[in-house]
Amino acid sequence: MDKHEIQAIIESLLFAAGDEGLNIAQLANVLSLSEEDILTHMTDMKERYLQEASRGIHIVELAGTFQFATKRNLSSYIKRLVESPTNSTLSQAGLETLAIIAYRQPITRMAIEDVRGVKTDRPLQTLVSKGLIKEKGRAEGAGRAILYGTTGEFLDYFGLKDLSQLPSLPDDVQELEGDEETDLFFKTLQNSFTTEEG
Amino acid sequence: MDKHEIQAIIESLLFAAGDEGLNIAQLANVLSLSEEDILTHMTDMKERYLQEASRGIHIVELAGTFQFATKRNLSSYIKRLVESPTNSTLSQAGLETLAIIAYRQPITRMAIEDVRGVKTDRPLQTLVSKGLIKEKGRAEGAGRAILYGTTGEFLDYFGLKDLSQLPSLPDDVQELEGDEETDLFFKTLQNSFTTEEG
Amino acid sequence: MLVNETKKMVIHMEYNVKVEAFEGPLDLLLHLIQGLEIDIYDIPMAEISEQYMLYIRAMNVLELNVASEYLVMAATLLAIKSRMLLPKQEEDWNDEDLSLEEDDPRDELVERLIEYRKFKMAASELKDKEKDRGSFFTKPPTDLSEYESTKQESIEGLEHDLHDLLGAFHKLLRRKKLQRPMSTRITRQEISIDKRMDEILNQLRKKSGLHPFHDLFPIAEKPHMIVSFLAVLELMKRNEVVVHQDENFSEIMVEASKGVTMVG
Repeated sequence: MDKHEIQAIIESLLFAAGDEGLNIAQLANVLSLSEEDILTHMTDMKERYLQEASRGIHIVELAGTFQFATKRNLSSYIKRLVESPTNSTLSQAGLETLAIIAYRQPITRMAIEDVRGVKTDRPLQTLVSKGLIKEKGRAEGAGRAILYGTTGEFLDYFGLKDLSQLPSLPDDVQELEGDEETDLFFKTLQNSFTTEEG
Repeated sequence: MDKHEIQAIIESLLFAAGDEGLNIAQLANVLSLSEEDILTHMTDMKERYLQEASRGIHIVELAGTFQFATKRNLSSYIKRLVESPTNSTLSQAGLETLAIIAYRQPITRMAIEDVRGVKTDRPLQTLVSKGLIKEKGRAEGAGRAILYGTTGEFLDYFGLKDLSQLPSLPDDVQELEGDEETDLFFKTLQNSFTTEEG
Repeated sequence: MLVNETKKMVIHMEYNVKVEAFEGPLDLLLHLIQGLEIDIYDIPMAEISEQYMLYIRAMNVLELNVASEYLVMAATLLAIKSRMLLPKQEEDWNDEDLSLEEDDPRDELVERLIEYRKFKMAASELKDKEKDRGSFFTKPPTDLSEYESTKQESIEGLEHDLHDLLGAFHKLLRRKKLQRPMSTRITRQEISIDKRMDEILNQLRKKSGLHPFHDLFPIAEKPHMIVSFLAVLELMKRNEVVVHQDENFSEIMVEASKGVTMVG
């Protein structure tokens, strides 16, 4: 692999990782390169992204992970995008969060983030302030995390009589999720018996 | 704004929008440029990303929007970091039903069943719940049967920009690719009955 | 005969799965036509009917549920076959045209087969596209809520329908997630029954007396609940906890057994 190829791979990996970012070890692992090599490439790439005038994103390093972010000086355009009249919609993040809550309520922020794979504080805040979701109680246990659920406004907004009118999800979604849990259950069960007998 | 600056802004906007994508109108609006100008830049950028060896991402058109996506030839690297996707591929019945809807929309269940020669309730249900098709109105007449059509999710699912990108419907006789196993089955079957009767 | 029958059954069972792989009578007919290398525009009805009936018989032998569509088609095939055997109508004075012109009883069937075959091919092209779509990855939208002006506090002006909601959910499910050391995943996988047993015992001993059963399930995630449940069962078996219930459906109460030493 030449330098260009390696950096193209790194770019695609960082891109796909999104807000989660990747650390040196993960990159080294996927590329089968040493961490030193990766670090050299990262330094080179960081510099290159900063220098190139036609690039709107650059590499930032946060808590040991590298990720792409939009360049700070372009933030006024992002703001325009968010506020543009063509965008009189919830952000995709908001819509996703709302969908998860609608189908899986009551649900904690952590559980939502587990499904989405990204932080969800802000979309939650937005949805609460728009009155589409609200606190429906607290999860049991130490953290006593907030449980979110949809509101009456939510039903009005989507023209639903009640939650049972939500379109049904495909069977395999439920099956898959079920399987994972059942698998874990049986694994745990099996282990517990093995331990006992051993 | 010079060309580099504009393209940097577009890059940052597309990056931020992620798989939600942005259409020409949205980009033109945010940048206060004409749609023609945006189109010129997009063509230029698409080409540039493809050509540059050190780029791991490129611009794709999905469901009427521009989005960044990783380059196809790098997928093996990304798959090393990716969890197995949650949903399975569509069944043959689902694909056939979807093909009929895609090319003949809006279309009723009855009309689909006429083409397939079998009941199609279940595939339809699955496709609706997967968000690939939806009700597009009602047929005139007594039954007021539901008319089905494809969705934006359908385009995204198959990597299409719009419906015009569907491969043209094969209009005539080509040999369907043979299926050796089934052939073997019939030969065996035939022999077994011949033997029996002889 | 019996031996034959048994042998036949064995052969059939092996192909059982394949028998059910046809998408319907049209699919089956297309297969037969191709297998017999027949011209689709000039189908020998006797031959195709025979083959088709063979298939239906096989399904019966296998005691598979023959869908009614297959039987309807069988009847159609036989009807066409017999119509072709009928002596020619007398008013048709030109004998040579008969089998060629629009009176051919096979026309409608051929039309249906050709129409169905188009979509069968289209379906296989879609399948290729489905596969190709799996070879490139997009990213989730960046969370842009920080750019939203805070005064936007109503749902006025928003335009979504249920389909957007469902669409968002599907997009999410389809999104390939990178494996990452997400804290929740790790803690979830690391719960062992032994550890949970220790935790529960400590919890019960901290405050003597009865504890509500549901207090032992602090984390509302299934895996954690399952492990907790198994831990309680194990502790019961070892007589390290005692469980009380006053009556059916009343709250189950748990307490640590007295005079048992800490588990190592």
